[in-house]
Amino acid sequence: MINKLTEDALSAVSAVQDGDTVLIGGFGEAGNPTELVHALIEQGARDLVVVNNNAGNGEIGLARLILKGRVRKLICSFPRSAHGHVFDDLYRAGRIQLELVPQGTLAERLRAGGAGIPAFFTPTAAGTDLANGKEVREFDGRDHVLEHAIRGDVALIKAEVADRWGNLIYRKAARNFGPVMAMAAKTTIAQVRRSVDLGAINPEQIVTPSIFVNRVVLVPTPVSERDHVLDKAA
Amino acid sequence: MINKLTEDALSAVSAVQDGDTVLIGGFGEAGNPTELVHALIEQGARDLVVVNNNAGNGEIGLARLILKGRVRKLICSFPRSAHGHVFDDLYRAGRIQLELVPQGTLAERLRAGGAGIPAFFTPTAAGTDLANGKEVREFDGRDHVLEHAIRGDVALIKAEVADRWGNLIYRKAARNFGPVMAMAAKTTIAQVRRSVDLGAINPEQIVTPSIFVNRVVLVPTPVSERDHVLDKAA
Amino acid sequence: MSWTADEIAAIAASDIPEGAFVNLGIGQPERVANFIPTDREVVLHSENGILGMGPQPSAADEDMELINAGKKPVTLLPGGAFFHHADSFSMIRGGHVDICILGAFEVACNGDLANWTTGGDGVPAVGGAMDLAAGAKSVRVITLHTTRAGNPKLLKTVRLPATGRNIVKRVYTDLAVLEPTGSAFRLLRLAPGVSLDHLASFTGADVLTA
Amino acid sequence: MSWTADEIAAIAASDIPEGAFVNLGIGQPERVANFIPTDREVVLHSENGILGMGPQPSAADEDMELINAGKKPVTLLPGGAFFHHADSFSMIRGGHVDICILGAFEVACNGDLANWTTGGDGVPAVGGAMDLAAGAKSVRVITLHTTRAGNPKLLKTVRLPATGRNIVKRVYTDLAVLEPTGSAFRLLRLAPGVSLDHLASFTGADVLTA
Repeated sequence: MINKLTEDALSAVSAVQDGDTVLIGGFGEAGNPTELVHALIEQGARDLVVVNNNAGNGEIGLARLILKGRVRKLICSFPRSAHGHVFDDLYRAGRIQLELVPQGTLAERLRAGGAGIPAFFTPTAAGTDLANGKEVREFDGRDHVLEHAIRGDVALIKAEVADRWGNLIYRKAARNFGPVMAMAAKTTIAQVRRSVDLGAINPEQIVTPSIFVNRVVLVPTPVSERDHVLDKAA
Repeated sequence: MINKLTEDALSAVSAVQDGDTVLIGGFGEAGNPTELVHALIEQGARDLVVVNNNAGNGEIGLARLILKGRVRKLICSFPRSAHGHVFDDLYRAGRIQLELVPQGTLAERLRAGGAGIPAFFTPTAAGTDLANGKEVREFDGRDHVLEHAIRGDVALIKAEVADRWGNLIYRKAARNFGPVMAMAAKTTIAQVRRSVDLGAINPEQIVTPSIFVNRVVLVPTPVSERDHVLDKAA
Repeated sequence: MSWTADEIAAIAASDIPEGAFVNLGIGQPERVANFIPTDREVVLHSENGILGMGPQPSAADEDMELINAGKKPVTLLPGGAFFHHADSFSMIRGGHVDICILGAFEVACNGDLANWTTGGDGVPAVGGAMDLAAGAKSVRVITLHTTRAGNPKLLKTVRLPATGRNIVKRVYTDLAVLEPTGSAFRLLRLAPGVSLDHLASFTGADVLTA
Repeated sequence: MSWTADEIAAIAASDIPEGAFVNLGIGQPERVANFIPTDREVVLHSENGILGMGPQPSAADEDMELINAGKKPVTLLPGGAFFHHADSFSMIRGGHVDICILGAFEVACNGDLANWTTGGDGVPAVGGAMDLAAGAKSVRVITLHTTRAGNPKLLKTVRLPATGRNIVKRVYTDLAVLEPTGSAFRLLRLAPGVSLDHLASFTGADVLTA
């Protein structure tokens, strides 16, 4: 019987290797798999390349992973936040690399990675510094930049509900990068608030089908980043 | 007030021009917008380029459009069916052009058209006759073919339920090409079995958001192609 | 002597037609949402996967899984939808968003926009700005006419790294509404009490009045 | 003297591990679905947007909006999902489908497959065959060992237009189970009552027995 459900986050991330590329879901704090990232910190892998839209908040989740010196390089679109000193400090000290990618190009490169498309042309960033060194070609009289797929060794994402096959649905704007990261990784691990019986999710409504998910970790009451960060600030 | 709903299929397709590229949804008979295609026949546009996975069944819908001599060129993956003599006859007589495209490449070219991606590399068809004349490039030691986006002037698709903004949900495997064709056309017209009040479709469950839909035509009891074709054959 | 932030937002809002799909950038452009004429239905898009975004909720209804591009809590209107990031940017890059209204560090009369980095030693961040610049059918800018130091932000050519080239269709400032023409800015509307001379002296490119 | 169609299907099915995501081609490969060992959960993918495809329904329950790649009515198992065509072929092209089992006109010992056109003057049709050939992690073939005319279908090189190059991992025929090695076919299993000489004489490339 297929059963991808577990309550053991540490075992779920046990296979992450030093040097792996880890895709971490979330936009702001919506969709951040904070408990899985904390398990990864405990697990100990280092020299990681991390893909995330941002660079973490406070000293929790991704920010904590960075603070612990585990991240060699961050691929992201917006490494600034109201509560984001950790990445800033390391970046200014030259102790972490940054590959800055326009947000839509980041999403599309991940989707391409999951869809078996090694490279594609996009109008985004043509004529800007973020196209420096990249192949440019004209289509319909307009410059386009060749961008390459991103694939992860592991994806850590957060969804709302799963069944034992690993079908996922999300909640509101916490969906964001989850579905494309689930596609783009060799091993996808999702944390969810609850699990339901097989067949209980409407098959018309499944957002990430089971084929893209390897393990599901139940985290019924995930930490609120905002509350955590505001508590620290208080 | 935004209101894309109408019961008048003929008015909905009134702007189609001679020479237009028309994307027509469906796989087999699931998702075929038969009533919209019949309205297009009545409307009279000719010299059309049609994109569909197949080439029509019997003498209904797309098959009838082809039979009436309105289609200059068909872009499709599988122009054969158990009841598909119309295209066969014209093709053998040299009276219709065919661009044969692998099914996944067809779907991806349409999605690219809708997503602002003018071209992408794919491993599909590398080393085969369907890559003849196309740019080939190696990624990760493997040949890939450069494929170009398809955009339509008009898309005719079939969905199950719509609201007045044009949000769509589909039914089972009738979803198929509807969502990518809706993205890829300048004007997207959907026929649906029923309409509901704005807000009645669960926002987590909307498959084609309103931004991709221009007009919605209510067809509560669409014809069954199978019944129609079997009736004719009987 | 010039328009207030609310007045600029109201003018920009009045240019948005019924049924338009609109993306509002972080900061000053967000204010436009408050001034959409009540007799028009406009659908707001948020890059993080929302169509049909509604106004801020009361503090009690805040939900950190229903936030806008600026990570602030918002609401969803009836008819709204959620979708993932690749779909969201397909809407932007694919030319489905009718209008986006962005902030600016600099705008040039050839339509170039600079709004993603001041080029200093800070941490660079681009977010969705370049995708919106490349993909929205009509890119519009809301900005103060000058920097805090009083220097023009409307220029012949941008000096900061560009976000996009030849893309700005209209600029709303506290002094005027203008249109980049290629070699100059064409004046569409002047704030009350602002003279043409004043406008010209604080604009870093020629201003045409016809 | 050789395996029946059901016996071949059962052998191919026995090679599918628990939890695999499997796409079955039109025709003979469809039969594999009937022989998945009952103690294994296998998830069937259909290119037209279905995961978790179940068996044929009774005539009364047929639904022409729930059909397989061959356009025949099927059912959906609990845990199944519907999705659109681009997502469906992302699963295929992106390497997420563990196994696909296809029919063949010709298979070469270098792993080339020809199954989309006989190259005559008929209407060509490719469907999803090239995507599956390029994308599935393990491409397997079920075919009769020879054509109706008695000519070998397992060859040194394919003579018909190829569907994919160097992709076939295993071939199930009525005579044997074989593995393309590059320069020959390696015999994995021989049907009862079939001699090695018989197999070799109806195979258009060398057959290795170790």
